[in-house]
Amino acid sequence: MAIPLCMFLILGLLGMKMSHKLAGILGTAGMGVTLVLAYFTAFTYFFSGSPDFVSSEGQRLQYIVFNVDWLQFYDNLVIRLGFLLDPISALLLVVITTISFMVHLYSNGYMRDHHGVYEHGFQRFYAFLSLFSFSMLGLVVATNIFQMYIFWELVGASSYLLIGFYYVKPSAVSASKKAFIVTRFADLGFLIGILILSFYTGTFNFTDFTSAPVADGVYGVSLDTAQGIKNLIAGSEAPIFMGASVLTWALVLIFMGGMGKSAMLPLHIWLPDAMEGPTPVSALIHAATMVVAGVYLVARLFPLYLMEHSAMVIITVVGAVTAFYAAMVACTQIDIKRVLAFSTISQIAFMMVSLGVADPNFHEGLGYMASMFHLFTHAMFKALLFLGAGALIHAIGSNDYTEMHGLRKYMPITHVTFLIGCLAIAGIIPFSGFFSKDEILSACFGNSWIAYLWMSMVAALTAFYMFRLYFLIFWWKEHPVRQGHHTPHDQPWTMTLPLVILAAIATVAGLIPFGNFVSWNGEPYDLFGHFDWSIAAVSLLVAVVAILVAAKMYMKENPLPAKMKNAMPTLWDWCHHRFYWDELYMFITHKIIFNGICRPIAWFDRHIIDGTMDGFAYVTNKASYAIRGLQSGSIQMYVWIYLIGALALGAITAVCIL
Amino acid sequence: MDYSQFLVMKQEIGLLAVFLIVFLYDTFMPKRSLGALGTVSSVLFALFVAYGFCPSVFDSPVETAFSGMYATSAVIANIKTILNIGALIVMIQAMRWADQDLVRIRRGEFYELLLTTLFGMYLMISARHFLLFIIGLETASLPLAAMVAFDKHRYESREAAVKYVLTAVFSSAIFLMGLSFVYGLTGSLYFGKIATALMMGDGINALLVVALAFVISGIGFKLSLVPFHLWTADVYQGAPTPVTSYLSVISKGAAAFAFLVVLWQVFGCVYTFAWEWMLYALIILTITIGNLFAIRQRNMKRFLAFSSISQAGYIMLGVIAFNGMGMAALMYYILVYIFSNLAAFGVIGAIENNSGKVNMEDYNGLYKTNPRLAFTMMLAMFSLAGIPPFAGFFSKFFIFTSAINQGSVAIYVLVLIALINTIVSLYYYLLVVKAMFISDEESTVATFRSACSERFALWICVGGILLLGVVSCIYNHLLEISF
Amino acid sequence: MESVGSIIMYWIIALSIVVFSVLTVTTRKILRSATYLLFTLFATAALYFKLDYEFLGAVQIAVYAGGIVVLFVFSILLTSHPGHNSERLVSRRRVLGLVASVATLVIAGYALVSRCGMLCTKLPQMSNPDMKTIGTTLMGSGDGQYLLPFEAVSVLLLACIIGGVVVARKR
Amino acid sequence: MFSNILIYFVVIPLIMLGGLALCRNIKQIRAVAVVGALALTALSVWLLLDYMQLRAAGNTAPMLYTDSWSWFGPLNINLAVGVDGISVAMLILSSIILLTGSFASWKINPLPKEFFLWLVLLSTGVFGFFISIDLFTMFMFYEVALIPMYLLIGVWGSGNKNYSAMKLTLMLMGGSAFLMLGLIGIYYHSAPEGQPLTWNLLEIVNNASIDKGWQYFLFPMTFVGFGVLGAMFPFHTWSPDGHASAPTAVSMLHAGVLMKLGGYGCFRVAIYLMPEAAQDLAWIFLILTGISVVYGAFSACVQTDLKYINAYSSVSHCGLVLFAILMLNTTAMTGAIMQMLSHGLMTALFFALIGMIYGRTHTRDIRLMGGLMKIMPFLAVCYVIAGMASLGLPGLSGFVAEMTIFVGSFEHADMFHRVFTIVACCSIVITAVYILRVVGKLLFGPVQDEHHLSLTDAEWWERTSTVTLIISVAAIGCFPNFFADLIKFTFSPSIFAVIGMN
Amino acid sequence: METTMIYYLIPTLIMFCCGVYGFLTRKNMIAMLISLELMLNAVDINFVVFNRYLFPGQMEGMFFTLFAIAIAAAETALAIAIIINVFRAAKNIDVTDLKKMKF
Repeated sequence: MAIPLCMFLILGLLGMKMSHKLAGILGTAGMGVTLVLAYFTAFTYFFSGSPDFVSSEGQRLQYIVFNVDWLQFYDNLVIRLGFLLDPISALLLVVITTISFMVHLYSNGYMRDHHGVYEHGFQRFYAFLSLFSFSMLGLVVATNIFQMYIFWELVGASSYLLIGFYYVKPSAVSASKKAFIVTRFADLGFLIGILILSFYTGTFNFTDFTSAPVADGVYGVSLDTAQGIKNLIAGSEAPIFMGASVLTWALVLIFMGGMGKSAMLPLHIWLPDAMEGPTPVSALIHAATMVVAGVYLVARLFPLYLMEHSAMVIITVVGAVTAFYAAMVACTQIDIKRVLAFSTISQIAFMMVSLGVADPNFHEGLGYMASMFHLFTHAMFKALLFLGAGALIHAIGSNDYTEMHGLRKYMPITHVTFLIGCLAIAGIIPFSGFFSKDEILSACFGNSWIAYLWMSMVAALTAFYMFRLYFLIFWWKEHPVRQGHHTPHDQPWTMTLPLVILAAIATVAGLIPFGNFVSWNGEPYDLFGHFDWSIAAVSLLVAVVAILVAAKMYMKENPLPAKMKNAMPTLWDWCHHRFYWDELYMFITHKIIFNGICRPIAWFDRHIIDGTMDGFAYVTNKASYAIRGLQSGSIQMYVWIYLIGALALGAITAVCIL
Repeated sequence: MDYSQFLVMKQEIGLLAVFLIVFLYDTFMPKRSLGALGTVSSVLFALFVAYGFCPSVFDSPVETAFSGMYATSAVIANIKTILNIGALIVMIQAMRWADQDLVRIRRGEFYELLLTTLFGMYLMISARHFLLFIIGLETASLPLAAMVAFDKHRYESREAAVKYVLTAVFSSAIFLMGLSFVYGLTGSLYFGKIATALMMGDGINALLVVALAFVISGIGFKLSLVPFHLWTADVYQGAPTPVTSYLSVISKGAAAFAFLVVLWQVFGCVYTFAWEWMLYALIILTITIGNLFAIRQRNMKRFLAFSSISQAGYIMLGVIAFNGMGMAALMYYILVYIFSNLAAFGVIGAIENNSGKVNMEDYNGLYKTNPRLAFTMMLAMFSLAGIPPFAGFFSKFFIFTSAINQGSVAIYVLVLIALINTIVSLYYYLLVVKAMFISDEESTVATFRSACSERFALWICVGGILLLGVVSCIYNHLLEISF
Repeated sequence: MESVGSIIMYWIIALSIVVFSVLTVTTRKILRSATYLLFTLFATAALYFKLDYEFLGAVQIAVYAGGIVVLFVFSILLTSHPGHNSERLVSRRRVLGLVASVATLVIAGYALVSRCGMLCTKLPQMSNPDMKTIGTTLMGSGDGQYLLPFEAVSVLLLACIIGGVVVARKR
Repeated sequence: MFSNILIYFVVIPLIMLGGLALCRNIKQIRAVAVVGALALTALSVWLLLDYMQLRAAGNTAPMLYTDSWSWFGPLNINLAVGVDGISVAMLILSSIILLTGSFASWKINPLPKEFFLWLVLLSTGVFGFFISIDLFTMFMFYEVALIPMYLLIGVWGSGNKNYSAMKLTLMLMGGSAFLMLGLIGIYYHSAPEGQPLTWNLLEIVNNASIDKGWQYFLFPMTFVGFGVLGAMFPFHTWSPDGHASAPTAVSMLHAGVLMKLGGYGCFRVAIYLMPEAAQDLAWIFLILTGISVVYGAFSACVQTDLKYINAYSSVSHCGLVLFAILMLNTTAMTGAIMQMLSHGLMTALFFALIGMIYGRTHTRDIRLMGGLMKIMPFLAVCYVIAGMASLGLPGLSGFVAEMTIFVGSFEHADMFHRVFTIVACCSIVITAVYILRVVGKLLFGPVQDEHHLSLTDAEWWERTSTVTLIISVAAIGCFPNFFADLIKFTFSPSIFAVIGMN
Repeated sequence: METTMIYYLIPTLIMFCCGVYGFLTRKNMIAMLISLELMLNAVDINFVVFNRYLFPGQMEGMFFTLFAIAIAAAETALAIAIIINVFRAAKNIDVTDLKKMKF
């Protein structure tokens, strides 16, 4: 983990002096080493069977590799920087390093133009990438919630820097700003949540949080290290604030942080705009890693959430609404990256829903496992899709698929890998998405049939819009070769290799017996034993139907889409404009916050507060002017005042005293 | 008859001796040797100042003469020495002015009058009998009228003299009226006897209050306390600059100390009944109105007049403190004030003598043409405003400390008002600094080299401003000898 | 019980003091004003005589009436042009003057009246101070003797002479 | 007297003053300034190490290196010195900022000699203030530090400098008027009846003889007195104007160090000496400071002048300092001191950068600039770092300080404190808004003014200045526990035992 | 009828007030000085009366008056000198002309 940091420092400080190539190689090599280390770590964790990692009953334990005091608030309230290994962090380590390495590799090609000339700020780009990888790794291995917050912020900042990589472009600048501020706002909730939680528990440590509810014994599992935290959190004397227990407040606020990072409604608006960044960045940050941090956060604190049913409901509802909303919007976008962005939102919402509906009493917490599984598969295929999109964009020079069409012949590798990605996300057997999504649907089914129907519908929409995208890019009509525009072709190996690798993973990842590795309480979980074929079949059917519909509409150039559009103009309009969320936010920030609060305050400050201070000076001056008549220049007036003064002095004193 | 009693009055006699020598020198020496008159008198006076540091004077024991009509002690000797130092600086500063063609013929009289008024102040300070006090007061103020009228060719000087003499006489009439009431109440004019009689008597009554008001107004006139101050600005503006500086520091300092003696020794027993509240009112009025007027002034001398009015208000805080600390703080304040104000007047005088300019606009950009003068002026302004590490800060701090030592809640309020007023005063002092340092306009005062005497006097003042505060032994000494 | 003569004497003195004082400040001719002042001063001297301070009365006549009034008359003659010696008073100024003087009268009068016990003192017996006593008092240094003020006032007079000369001489 | 290390913090500037007075040309002036500042920095670092060593050796006196020399004996005024962790931290901060400020004003014009004279006089006051434990000398140095501002802004400033300089001076002096009354009042209640009075902080604390009624009177006096310098709402208005008009180094010193005098004084005098009143009256000032935190941030959002933005941001951040101090518990107070350090450094960095940018573009209006990242990458990167520090990015100092404050503030379980803590927390979002707004407009985006394209990047002295500051900011951000421990000792056992809290 | 002290003090006070009135209203400076003399004279009488009635055994009041007369003479002389000085320059001794310096 230190390696990316070093890389960041080296590249950041010395980058200017370095050649572009060296910077690229250094960055990639550094990431490669990290990748190997991460794999080694994960492998060791899962397979070594050491008693540190696995209890005698086969339960996977949380293992703290090291933990140094970083900042001490109180005797027991300490921010430590440490390294926590448990199933999900090991999983995330693998995911992050894999994707990150792919992206590093890919960027070597992407960040050049067609003549192999490096883009301006190439070293900077690698520096930021390394910084991001460092922060993300720090986030996932965090031993305590505050460490997580620290890296959470760092992730946000590096995301800001990367989105704003093309800083000359105003749209990129504003997108980066938006991303940062929106997530910052969410982090405020996170922070307050942390404050509440830590105040009542007296600790930041995850291990303390997670072991507490378990110790309660409600769920039939008990750990020896029962702690008094439980009482503090939810005991009979648990403080109530505005009708909800403090724990609910804390968890909801923390979830708010997750909402921001994972772009849940209504804090999702930054993600589509964030596509202004270079495409590899979108792949790394805004598809695979950072945006799932919110899911990861909830998963981390899952035992706590379990204790608060209302918080779980909130998560489910938010996730479900977001999933549907994003899917709807994705159907109408014309920018391929935006489509992918909304699809990301939708998929993450899937994970959230999955966590929300997870119930240890149903299939032993299937939802949790499903969520993590989906996280893993989604990271792979979404990165694949993004990188593929990047290849397209690099080839065409535009984000807009109306300028693409019919590329299948020109870019075969891209075509195939993209197709695999689409199949995976649509949930077609045997691609990875099928398995993970199916788990989620199962979990929903276990919760309530409404959730199940709802999510199935979203799944159908997913398949539809992905294939809409796919057909529009690669089919629809022949590629119009315009004057002065060279023919698009596949990209150099640095770019295609990651595509191929990721495609391979996306194809087979679904077959991994995931439940063995990750489950909510660490005990191995037999995934296939719980596999519900009826649900799988239904979802498969739904997906296939959706794909067929998409094929019907977009395979060949035809007027059907336009008809559809005209049939439901309002809906289309709303979807196309993302339900006017951006406008709403613009209204709130500009009209209300800026014009409604900031300006009046600034005015108030200048005119009222400062005016008061100036007013003192003014009054003094005026008074000075007003009394100048005393000094009239006439001796007799002087003497008169003198005499009256003396008499008044005597008279008033006499009256007062006597 | 025991004429040996005169020997107690060492300083008065010394001063008269200097006066006589100067007088005789002026009258009988041939005309061509009169050019050295300023130097001669300054040197003589300097010797006399030095005499003030002889142990017999410096640590003078408490002594009275003429059956208690006259008293001296270490405190009194020291305050006289303080005044002497100020007078010496004024004399040195005045040399250049006195050598001007239009004044030269009268310069002997200038020094003589200066010395006699100083003698009058001595009497005021040492007097323990109201007759002697009155004579001292008149000796200290009447010849000053003649000094104010010294620049006969200037209209302002004449107007100032008339204003001064008429108000002075009027105020002494009021003062005497008050005294007659006091006499009627107590049957004596000795300070000690009056105090005893007041203590024995049936306490406070209307007649005493009115008498007290008249007495305070009489001395307040010299101190230019509001509302008895109205002559001050016009007279300061009109008078020749050395006379103004003399009026503003020495005369004021002596009056302040005499005021303290009168109030404490004569009316001490009616402190809380009568004059404490009168002084509250006077101090607030003085500081506030002085400051308010000072804000608008463009003429430097007039400006300093109002500034000195508000300074008088601060000095009065030492009186109201009514304890040994107050006395020490008052003396120390006077000492510091002498140096600061004389530095300011020295600069004004130097510039006036060279270019005839006394308006604040003329000081614009002075730092570019005359950096040293500007720097000195700045020090003076900072010291007057009470900015550390200059002496003015210490004097202000100590006088506030001594006042608060009195302990009542009212005194906190009073000090707070005074402190808020220091901000106003800081404003106008900074205006001068701003004109000299910040203003972008071209200076209208050309670069010049001031006369030796002026520079010498300014160096003394600067030294005083820088050292008086930091060197703690001076204040410690004053506090030690105060009662 | 005083003699009738003395009472009549008192009333004459008191009335002339009041009348002439008022006339002094109200007459429009400045020379007349000086003359009324002279009468007032004479009346004052008479009052001193009546109170058995003959020496003081003599000094009053000699110094005040003889010296100061003459000084006034000279300076009036020096500074006023014939026919220009009357002045018209502005009414506002008159009001201010009246207010001030009445205020003084009221406040000082009230202050005095508040001590009515003191005010109703009858004239006690006193032997006229003879010249020898006055001389020793003036020149003595003991309690209640005035050598020091005497010397001091000489300095004052000297200073005033110097000042007067400086101011008044032509150059 | 000269055996005490602390006295050299005043002696060295005085020697510098003398040296500067003798200087004849700009090179000598720079040499004197830099050598002096370096000496001070070295001294403060040495002091830090020595201090840590003494503490590690188990020295638990509340103040170390204490010494006292009689000055105005009859008034019990001494020249008493002593430091604890806070003072040491502040001394380091001051010396670093003086050093970088000297570099930043490398090319000051006109009258370089006078400029450095005043600057050094100002820092004399600052150092003197931090080493003093005698109320009188403390107050004296405090005022010494204030008055050079007037000339520094007036002569070398820009814009509406006359007005700003006057306003700044008068308002600060207004504060010190209240302060003086408060201090004298404390003096007269510093010892029980019959014992000699004292100005010495430690003795006053030991005597603990200021009764509650007087505390209610004196606490607001001193707190407001210092609070004015700490830019407490509604007495903050000198800050935007003053900073906007001040020259670079002065803004740096003023925002970086001088405003810290306020916070330090609030703690050291108002709260330390009058804990009971502090506890009872804190709510009033909590409201005020809570307002200033949010209010400053909101105001900063719509400013267009770079310096105004920073000035309002300082209002917000310094408000947080006072806010935390008033929370009256170890963690929050530690956070407050760290925030002082952090704000001092990053604000100095900001002002240095703004000065450098202004020196090139001759405008501070963000609407007229843009794309500076392309033109002067070094400065722009530094600016981004400063901005990140300001909005509380982990790894830089701002985060550590703010988090400590928030965690500490949250210790109060009642509604009132909670609400205000959350309000204060909101400021981090608003801070992000205005910082990113500036960064976006100023550094990113297309170049607004063609003339700017010909501008150059930083010179070596400017680089020295900024890099030093950045390293310091990062040092605090990365190793906060070191500083927290340094500071915390002051708060931990002794004080709270004495003042009966926690 | 007994001429008690008040019989002397009242005319004296009236005299004093007349002096005040004159001083405040007259334009001629010499007239103002004359009014001042009235005031001083009134004070003198006060002293004498107090001395005579209340403290017949001593002579402080009387001597005070004696010296006050001397002082009054000196004051008058000096004031007249200054007035004459003004007259020389302005050919006029109207006090209302002397208000150039103000505010």
